[in-house]
Amino acid sequence: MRPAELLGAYEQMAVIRRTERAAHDLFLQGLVKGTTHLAAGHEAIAVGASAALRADDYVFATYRGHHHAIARGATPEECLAELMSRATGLCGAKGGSMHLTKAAAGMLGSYAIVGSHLPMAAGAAWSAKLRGTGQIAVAFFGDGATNIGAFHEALNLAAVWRLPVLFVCENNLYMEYTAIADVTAVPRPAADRAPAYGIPGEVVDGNDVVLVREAVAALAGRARAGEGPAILEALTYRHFGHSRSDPAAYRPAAEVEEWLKHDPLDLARGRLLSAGVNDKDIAAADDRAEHLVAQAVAAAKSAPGPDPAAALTDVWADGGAAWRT
Amino acid sequence: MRPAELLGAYEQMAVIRRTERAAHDLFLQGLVKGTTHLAAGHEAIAVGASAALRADDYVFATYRGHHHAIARGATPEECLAELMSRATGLCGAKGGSMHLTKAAAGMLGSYAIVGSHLPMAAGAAWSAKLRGTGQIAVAFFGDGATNIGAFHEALNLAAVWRLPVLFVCENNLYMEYTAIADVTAVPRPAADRAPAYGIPGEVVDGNDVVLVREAVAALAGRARAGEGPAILEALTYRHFGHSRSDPAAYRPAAEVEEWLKHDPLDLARGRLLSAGVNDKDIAAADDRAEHLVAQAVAAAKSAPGPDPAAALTDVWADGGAAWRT
Amino acid sequence: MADVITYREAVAEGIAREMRRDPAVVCLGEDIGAAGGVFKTTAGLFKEFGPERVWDTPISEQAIAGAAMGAAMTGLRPVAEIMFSDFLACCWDYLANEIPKVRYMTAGQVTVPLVVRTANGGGLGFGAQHSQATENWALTVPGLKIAAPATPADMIGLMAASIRSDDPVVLFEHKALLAVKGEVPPDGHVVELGRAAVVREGADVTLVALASMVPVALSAAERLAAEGISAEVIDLRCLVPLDMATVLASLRKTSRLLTVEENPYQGGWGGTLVSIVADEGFGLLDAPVRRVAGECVPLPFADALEDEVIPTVDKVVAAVRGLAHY
Amino acid sequence: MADVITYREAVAEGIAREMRRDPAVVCLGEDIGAAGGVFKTTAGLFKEFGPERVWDTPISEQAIAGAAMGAAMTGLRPVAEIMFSDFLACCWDYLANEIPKVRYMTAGQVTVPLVVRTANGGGLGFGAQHSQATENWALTVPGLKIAAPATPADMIGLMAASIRSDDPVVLFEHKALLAVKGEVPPDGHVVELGRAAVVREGADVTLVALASMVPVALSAAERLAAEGISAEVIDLRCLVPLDMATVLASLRKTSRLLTVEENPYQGGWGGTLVSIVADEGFGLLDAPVRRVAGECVPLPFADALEDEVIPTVDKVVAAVRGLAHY
Ligand SMILES: Cc1ncc(C[n+]2csc(CCOP(=O)(O)OP(=O)(O)O)c2C)c(N)n1
Ligand SMILES: Cc1ncc(C[n+]2csc(CCOP(=O)(O)OP(=O)(O)O)c2C)c(N)n1
Ligand SMILES: [Mg+2]
Ligand SMILES: [Mg+2]
Repeated sequence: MRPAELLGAYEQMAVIRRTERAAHDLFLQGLVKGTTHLAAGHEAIAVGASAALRADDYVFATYRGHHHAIARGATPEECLAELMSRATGLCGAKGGSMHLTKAAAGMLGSYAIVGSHLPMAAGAAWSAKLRGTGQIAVAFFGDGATNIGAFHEALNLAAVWRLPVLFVCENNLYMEYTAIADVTAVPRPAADRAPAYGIPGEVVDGNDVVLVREAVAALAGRARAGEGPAILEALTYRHFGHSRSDPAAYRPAAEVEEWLKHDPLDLARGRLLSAGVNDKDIAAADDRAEHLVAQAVAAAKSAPGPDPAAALTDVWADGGAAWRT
Repeated sequence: MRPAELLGAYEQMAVIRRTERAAHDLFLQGLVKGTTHLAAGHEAIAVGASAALRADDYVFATYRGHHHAIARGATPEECLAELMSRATGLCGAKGGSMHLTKAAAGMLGSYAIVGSHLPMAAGAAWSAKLRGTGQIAVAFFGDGATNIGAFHEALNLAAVWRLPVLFVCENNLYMEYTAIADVTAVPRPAADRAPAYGIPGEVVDGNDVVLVREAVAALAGRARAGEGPAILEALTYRHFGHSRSDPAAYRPAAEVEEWLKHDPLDLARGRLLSAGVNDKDIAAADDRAEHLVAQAVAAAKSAPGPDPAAALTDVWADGGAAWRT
Repeated sequence: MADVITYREAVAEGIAREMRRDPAVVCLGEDIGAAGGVFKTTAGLFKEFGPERVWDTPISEQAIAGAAMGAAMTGLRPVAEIMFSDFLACCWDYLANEIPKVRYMTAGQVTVPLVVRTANGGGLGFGAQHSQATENWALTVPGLKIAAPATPADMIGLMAASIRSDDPVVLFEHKALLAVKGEVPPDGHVVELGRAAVVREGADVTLVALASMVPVALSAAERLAAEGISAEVIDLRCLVPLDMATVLASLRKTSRLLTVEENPYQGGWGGTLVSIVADEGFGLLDAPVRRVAGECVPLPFADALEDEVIPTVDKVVAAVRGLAHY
Repeated sequence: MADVITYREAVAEGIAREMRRDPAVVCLGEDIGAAGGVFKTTAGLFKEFGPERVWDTPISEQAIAGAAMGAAMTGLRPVAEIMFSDFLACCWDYLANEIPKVRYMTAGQVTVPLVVRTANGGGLGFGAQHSQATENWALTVPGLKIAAPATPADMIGLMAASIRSDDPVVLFEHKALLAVKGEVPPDGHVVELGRAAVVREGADVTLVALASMVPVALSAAERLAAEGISAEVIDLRCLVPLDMATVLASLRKTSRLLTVEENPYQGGWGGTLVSIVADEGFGLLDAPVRRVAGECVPLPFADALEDEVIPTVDKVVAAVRGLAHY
């Protein structure tokens, strides 16, 4: 990545980090209802991958998907407004934190049933292949998703049909409160399964945005060239608990400490400095991120709630919800 | 296997072969309704495995399960009566060809949804482990079942919990009418998946009853010793089509010919002869098999149909079917 | 083309007509290609449209339904086969939680124009796991349209409507009807989703049926006519949209209602229909409402047992007699 | 032990009582062990009974349900947790095709004494895939017993009955009730499956409700009393066995029926119940039957929208008023 590009990536990660912090605070203030699954710590995966993708590629994410929505072009305001049940939210407050979607930017949804979107991503890739557009699809998912049936079915289908799809596992070592190692038969839950589908399975430091970008670019290139799918397992760690106000007490303090030292923003900052970008420019990026998210919070707060009538729209393509005459 | 034991296995295989032929003929005569999935050609897997198991081990099979029912102790008459909708059938004509079950012999059922019984077998093994009985569970399934989600979930759970369960794939090269190679990402659909669960994955000539017995005995020993599950992929071929009157025209003639030459009964006969068992003793076994099945057909034919009132029993453990007051 | 066509052939014909019309229509499923499907309901498609439009899949119902969904979201109109409707359970997450909800939860950003076709119902001695009438499973899920044709012409017309629909449709093909013959409808024949058909007019009692229960209801009506009871028979054709207008209009004439359902009584579609009638049509009723539905047990294998579980002409006739003399 | 207990605590207490009584009872599910479950409904079990009886699983709903089935067939009494009832869709094959059918299709050779527990329902802003009331899915499947307690005492009593049952039971734990407090029932408290409770007596109209809709119905009855309308409230407690005797007995008094259901109107359990009433209780009815049920849309995220979809006290009161003045 050229320095300017890297600085851009850094700024995007800073925006995500601050958006997640804001979401956390707003949740504790009672302004975000339901649940949130924050991706602070996972920023480099979303931003690195996005940097390697075309604007018309398809991305599918999970309930922990704020970073992917933003990396693909959703604004913090749209996201936070959605979390805060505002009419201006990405999904008009019908989706919520777990379902952020920005279809216009090729971000085809966040799905809250573990593993469910892997076959969908295969299907989008199949569609791209049939339409001959050169697009690829990427499914991002957690380590825990590698043990569910849909994972297996999607991977095998994608391999057999040689579909242009990447399966990017964000391995943060835990499912909810259980260590992935305790419930998985192999050490690398995603990459170690790749041979079962005859496809490449790579492991990357998911906190290093440059390495992520490179790995995704290489695999995306293969996929676009008709060489089929691949698994990329990106090692990372969540900065918050699993969801809501989970304090994540099940994680050993030493482990937490070590990973917090391996912060994706710090890593990128280190790379920027080595590349000769000066402190001031980095600070300016941080400031812009800070400002953008502060504005987003303010705007979302002052936005109106949804029109109750909206509850009965959008079921059918005609906009309505009538199921009988 | 000692000669006497091998002769016994031969006879059991001969019984299965003749039962399947009888089932085929009865289907064509309109005396078997619905559908059948015949296991002629697969005999050595059921008989070889059974020879390696304890009487109290648990076996789970598929809709193609006549051979497993018989190998575990069901009589041809019980099986054929079931296929012919008689009250004397194994399941009182409530189950049919696809659901042969002889629980008293540890044959815990034939399941007609592909892959569904693999988690059940894991559960039976879990139960044996918790109860400390030293029993193991064995799931027999087809090559096609290796691409369904339940396969993946069962294998991972069994591996993580180190359950005493064997997963025996009867790879007959085809799912229904589609070659397994056309829809599977790896050459050995079962064995090549074993590394994804960190367990042994072996391949055996499924038409050689001696080799099957040895392979199952070794893996069963491991499992009983607490060393966990394993996959065994037994290569075989069906002598009939997939089901009913399928002529199996999708299989190349040369392939069919080659496999028919590699008949499990012929292989066992060859081994018997080499072991010094004489022709007459083998012919006597064949005769006994012939006679047993002929009697079974006659008995099943003359057995009464089910009492229509039986349709409304056996839903609940109290024997009834009441769902409301 | 012959002037009669079987229900079985009508499936492939209905799909083929749409595939000719719209290159975005693609098929996927197990053994649907060269083999033409286990029920031969896709016979000829592979030959006419080739492997780029007719795809054989592994035994992976979740991948089939999920891939169809992903493809539908991105410009194709997939027609996915789930071989037996019992196997919908193997991909129920897609039918219940994903396909019908994504449009709503994205506030309309994403649309899912797909068809899931599946062989439904009993009467063939296929036992507990291959014989269920599962149209009522689909009815529990808002966001799915549900079609279940009873005739070859309706199969073609509803297939056209389903494939053209921008909403997801589950289309139930009844196994017991596959050999039924009927007229070949003209090119361009479309049966709008959500329009019931009055397939026999009558004055004394309204029988509402679906799919294989339509011929059962018609036979019952024929027998009842001989006894002087005039039964009107409605073929619902779809469960969603549910054409209550036609049902209520019929009740205005007959004041008596009986549903004929293959799915089990508990949780069956007739419950929903009857509850609407017991509300909006209460004033029209002169007698109790009856439902002749499947017994609340799994499907047994033997014919003699299956007949006890699935509604028969005898059972319908007996129930109507009871109503008519109420 | 304190003399009040929350519904949440009652889940763990109910399981613990049975685990103490019967060593064959074992638990499995995601994060149910040391973590005590995402809803803390298994808190304390791991500590008391250890890893040999409380098993954390991978995210593998099919393996959970399937392993529970295999274990139940071979001498254990597994209590399997499916974290949210929406995820029943991920193992629906086991709930629909395997667990409820194996006894029947083996003519009674095999019995499956297991409990599948699951957090059900909406009202918490969890969105379309974590908020559904799916008790009606289970109702479509003959061979499952279905319990859905509304109070801590019933949770303990129905948990006992469910675990002791030789038949498979799906037990729905309502998320919106977790914090509700109630009396601690004595040791050995068992509530028989299939016995509804008349939780408020009344003369003018019968409200039939389940789980979180019971308090809604009770609040509505309270408000209606102020208007001079006397509502009887029945807590069904189970859908299978369905206690129609209690419902019909109530109608003999009130002649007016309204169901209060969280599941969607289409395919909701009220349809089955009302259809029985429209048949066997037709002569008792003085007014149309009404169902206040979930709207036929996915569950939206925002509170303001969710309130439009799930029945509220206001909606029930309005509907009863309409009925009472019919
Ligand atoms: C099918 C299914 N089962 C269970 C859950 C509940 N659940 C939500 S997140 C989660 C853990 C997922 O872990 P992982 O895949 O590692 O993703 P992470 O949350 O760590 O990003 C679980 C079990 C679910 N949403 N879907
Ligand atoms: C979940 C599911 N999908 C599809 C089917 C239909 N079906 C029955 S047998 C079969 C082929 C199975 O092939 P394989 O596993 O190789 O077993 P074999 O029949 O060769 O013994 C299929 C697709 C099914 N029974 N269950
Ligand atoms: Mg994780
Ligand atoms: Mg096979």
